[in-house]
Amino acid sequence: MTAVSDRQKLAYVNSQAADGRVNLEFETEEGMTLNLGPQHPATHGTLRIVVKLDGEQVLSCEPVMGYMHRGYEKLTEVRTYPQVTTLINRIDWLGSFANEVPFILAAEKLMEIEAPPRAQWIRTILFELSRIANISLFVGDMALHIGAMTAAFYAFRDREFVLNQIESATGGRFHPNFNRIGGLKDDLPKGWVADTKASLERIRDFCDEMEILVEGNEIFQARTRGIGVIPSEIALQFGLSGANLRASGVDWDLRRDQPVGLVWDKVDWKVITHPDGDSFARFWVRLQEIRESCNIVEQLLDGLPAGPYMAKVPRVIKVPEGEAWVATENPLGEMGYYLVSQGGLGPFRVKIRTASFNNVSVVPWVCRGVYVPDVVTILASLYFILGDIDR
Amino acid sequence: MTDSVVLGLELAYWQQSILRVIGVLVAVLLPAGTFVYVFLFKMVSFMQSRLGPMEAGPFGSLQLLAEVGKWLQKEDITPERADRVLFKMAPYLVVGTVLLTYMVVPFGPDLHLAKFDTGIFFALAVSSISSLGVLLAGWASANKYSLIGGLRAAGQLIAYELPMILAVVGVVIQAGTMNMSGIVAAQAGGSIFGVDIIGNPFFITQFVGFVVFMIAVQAELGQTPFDMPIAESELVTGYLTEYSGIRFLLFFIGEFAAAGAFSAIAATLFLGGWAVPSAWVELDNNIFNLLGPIILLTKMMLIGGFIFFIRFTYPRFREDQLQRLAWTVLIPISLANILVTTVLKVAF
Amino acid sequence: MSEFLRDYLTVAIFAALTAGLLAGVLGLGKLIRPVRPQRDKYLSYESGVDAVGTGWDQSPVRYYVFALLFVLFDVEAAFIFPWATQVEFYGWFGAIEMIVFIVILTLGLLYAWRKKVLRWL
Amino acid sequence: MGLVESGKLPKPLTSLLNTSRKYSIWIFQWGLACCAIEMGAALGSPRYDVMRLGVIPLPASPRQADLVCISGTVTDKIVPAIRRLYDQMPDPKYVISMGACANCGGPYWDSYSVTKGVDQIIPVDVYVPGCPPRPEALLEGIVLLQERIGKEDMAERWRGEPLVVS
Amino acid sequence: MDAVATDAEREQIVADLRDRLGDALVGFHIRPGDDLWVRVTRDVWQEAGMIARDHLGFRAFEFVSAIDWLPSPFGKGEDSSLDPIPQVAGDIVTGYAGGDTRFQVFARAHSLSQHMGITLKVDLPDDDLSVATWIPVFAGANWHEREAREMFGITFVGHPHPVNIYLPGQFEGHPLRKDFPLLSRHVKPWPGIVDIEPLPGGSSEPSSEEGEA
Repeated sequence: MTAVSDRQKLAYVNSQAADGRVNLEFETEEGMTLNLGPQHPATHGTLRIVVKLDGEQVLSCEPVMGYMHRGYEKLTEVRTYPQVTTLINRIDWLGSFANEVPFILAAEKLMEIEAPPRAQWIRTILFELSRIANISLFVGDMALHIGAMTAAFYAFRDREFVLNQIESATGGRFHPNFNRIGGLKDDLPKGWVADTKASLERIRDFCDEMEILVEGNEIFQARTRGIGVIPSEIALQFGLSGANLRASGVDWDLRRDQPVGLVWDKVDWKVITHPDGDSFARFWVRLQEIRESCNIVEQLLDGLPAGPYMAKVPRVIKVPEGEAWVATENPLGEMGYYLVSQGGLGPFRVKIRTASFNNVSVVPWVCRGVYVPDVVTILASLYFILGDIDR
Repeated sequence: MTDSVVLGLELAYWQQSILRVIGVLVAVLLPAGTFVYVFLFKMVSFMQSRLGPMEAGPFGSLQLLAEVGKWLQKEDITPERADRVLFKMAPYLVVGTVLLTYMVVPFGPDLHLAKFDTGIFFALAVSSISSLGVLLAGWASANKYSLIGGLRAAGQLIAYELPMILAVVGVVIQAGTMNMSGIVAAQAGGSIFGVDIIGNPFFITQFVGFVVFMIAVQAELGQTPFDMPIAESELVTGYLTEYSGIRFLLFFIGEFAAAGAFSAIAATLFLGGWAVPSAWVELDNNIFNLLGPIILLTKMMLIGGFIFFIRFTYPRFREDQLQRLAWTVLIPISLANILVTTVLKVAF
Repeated sequence: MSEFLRDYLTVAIFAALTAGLLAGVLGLGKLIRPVRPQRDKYLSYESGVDAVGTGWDQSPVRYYVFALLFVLFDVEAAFIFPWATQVEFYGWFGAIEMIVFIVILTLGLLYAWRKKVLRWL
Repeated sequence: MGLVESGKLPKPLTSLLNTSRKYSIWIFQWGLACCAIEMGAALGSPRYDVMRLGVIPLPASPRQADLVCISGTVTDKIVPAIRRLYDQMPDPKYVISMGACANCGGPYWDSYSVTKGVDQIIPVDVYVPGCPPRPEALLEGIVLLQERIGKEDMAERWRGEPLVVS
Repeated sequence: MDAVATDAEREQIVADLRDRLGDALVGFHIRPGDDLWVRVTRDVWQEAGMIARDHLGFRAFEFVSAIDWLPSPFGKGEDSSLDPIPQVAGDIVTGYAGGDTRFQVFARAHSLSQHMGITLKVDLPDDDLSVATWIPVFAGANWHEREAREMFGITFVGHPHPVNIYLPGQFEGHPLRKDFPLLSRHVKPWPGIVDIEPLPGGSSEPSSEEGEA
């Protein structure tokens, strides 16, 4: 505890603070430049939105990110395949299980092995459960950003039931790290199927509750309808995916259209779309998707096949040379891994295509001419997770 | 009325004055504290299926004392760019005007600080000064969030002030007086089309006015459908962003004391104030001097519970939507209410 | 002193007492709170980055039209109150007069509405 | 200036002040990564309900906070902001470092952009280990902090340089 | 999925591209029934994107990124006897659709109607790491190109706002280049692969939960 080194540290910190002035070219003579973030309640973490205001109207808006950049793509190059799985489920920290799957599938594709059916079914079930856990938080979070406090608490409350199920199957509330190349770490515990069905009922109740409390509220509708409209052509241009794309009326769901290695095509469900493309549509689509996920999980639980949960794989995993792209419909949208292997213990290069990065890139386009509160609404409805943007 | 008889005691004017001042201070701080504890800590927690503070004292009842003790110890920061005088003055303005608002509220037949003939007018006039305090706070902080918050508060003032005044006009027409005690008496002794068993609480005969008034109160207090000046998810904490330590506590007390004050005014105007319908029993003033504050507090809690229930349930309006609501819905409705009330009053 | 003025005296005394009370609370706080001056502590908060501009940037107040309307209506409301206490005294004559007055007010509001100034620009 | 600072308060009064600080902790949420959600669960989920302990999760501005919970990965780019917001909090203030990343860099120990521990820039009172820690772990950390506050001697705390970084 | 049929589809796409680009299409690779890689020359990079978008139906944008084919001079950092550190300056081995140089920019788009994706690649000469921007093709390429710029040091000609997106302003180096060292690994060696636990499903014994299924 010496004063000198403290001052040195402070000097270092202050030199770093020069970075706080990124985007000062954004400052102009007219209007008011306002920073929302890096620490701001509206940005779920550390996104920074620099808005230029005229009164309360946004003239232009520029996201600044990188505050959560952890260097995933570099780190995957110095890790082995099992280690990479641990790392990448922290990208989208709300849907961790879903993060692991496309990477594992890409590696399996290059190794030309396929997980046994039981493993595929359990993967799909857990995938959908993590989607429910993720999106139910979105529902509460969006309401919170529009000012309704209580919905967020209900979301946290009911989400726990799903997290319990994920935890009892995988051992981890958040980062299960349950996938292995060729299958899963373990089988499901006893009584899990019945418990999961019970928790799905809770989630359905939660959806009903949210439809009354949030979606049906006139103020909520007044705040979201017609706000932040993204036409389908723009959505495709910016590479939007997931519910944001479907809320713009594009009928595209990788679960139905490219079900690589998972078993969505074995069950009966429908893709939810909404033609409006506004914030309300995005909220509505996501809320309905929770219900669809409940249906999917329920059907999958009924048809869970018996058998091994792990394929024959070599003891030391080396992936043969080649390139593979696998994308799945993650809770936030399309998440893809472009895996380049040169035959080593670890990947040669992994390009991680995350949903939020593309989803947020539309913000400067869509946030022109709206009011400050609408910026918050739009950000909430686009639903990003900082780790998913910055990686 | 140099000397009056209160609870059988003959008191000189100055003695009465001191008693009343102390009484009003208690009457301000007690509801404010109760509101914070009951509504902010407990009711919202139960609404959100939580428990709320439990550790400090039995059921967390000493939480408030802990809060006061903590805030007293916090450093009080004035940002270097701020306008120091105004920055330090703003909390005085906010809290002081709230305390003045209580002055005209009667707590019993003789329990009142000042018995203005223009009572309700005084209350409305004084209470809108606190918005000026908010605007000052927002401007003096030299912070953009605060500035936007303060401007929103000013915008809000012009939106809800008129509906509130016009809603009160209906009550004044019915009671025939602006004196708060007179309004209480008119409700306790009145009748609805000759039925006098419950008196004439104006929230029945002035229901439209009551609804408009409550909406305006929600906006005046900056509670949730209209909490744009604070708007946690947009403006961090709005005009409070730069306040810390004891000055923040003053704003905090001011917010809840104002909720108490407006509950008291609404209870007096529309629910009959300290009186309960007593046409069938003979109760003299002294009994009401004892029971009055309790009755009024009960009615305040009802109204306060309603205010906070809305606060923790509803999402937030946008500023332009509030203006539209006020000018195209509330003001026409309250004008129509005045017309209808006039015609009925003159006709019957 | 008349009773009327005495009430206002009470208000003045009460206001003074309130100010004294607040000053007392602030003084108590000053007595026991610490002061730890640091350079960064007194910078304006702007989500953790350097504030752009002074915080007093000019910004257009879009609701000034509402403010003008508000002043008009508020003055009118002040005229309504004295009549409202004496509705029965003036009877139908006063009622009709006031109805005419309010209708004129409403027409003004309608005019503003038609002119589309009741819109936040 | 302050009586507490100069250590002139009698003992019962000190413990009274400590108790009131202990039961009124307004927590400023620096949610950075995965841990932010577990912190949110601890603060927001009815199952954990941190308000029971007298921790009020209201303030969004550092000016009203007593405790800052740094939860998640600290990157070199966010460091100045963390430092500044810590500076902007009024004294007395406390810090909880939540999760492996904030404690030491965690799984990103070899990354080019991650700061290896938030204690390099601000003094930390309680470290909560885990990746991410369960909400119960954060509650435990808060209880530990409360115990510490209850026994604190403020005069001791405020002796010496104000710029101390441990 | 019918492998032969989709194969023909992808070959048709390559043929279409070759019609329009001619010799500028340098190489391609098809994994039947799965995926398609096409390598073009630097001059037609933007044009190839336009063609893919407008004529071949690849309307939805996925990403733009780059790859550094240089074998890492630091090994994989796995510090283990299982994977010995390769010699510095080993031969560059490129992936599908070939490659001539160290840096390659690749981009991906997919087609909503045909349910397939395409990966376009372009080689960058070592002495001039620049390529035309894809923003006119897909507006979303803006941020991806900023990322590739700071990570690899590649210039995207015509990019309107070429500033760092992730890294602090004064950050030196391009982290995703293979010769960018991770300093922490040199200060403190990675414990390495100490032990490889047996895989749980290796024995492939029948699951005990079969009754539940």
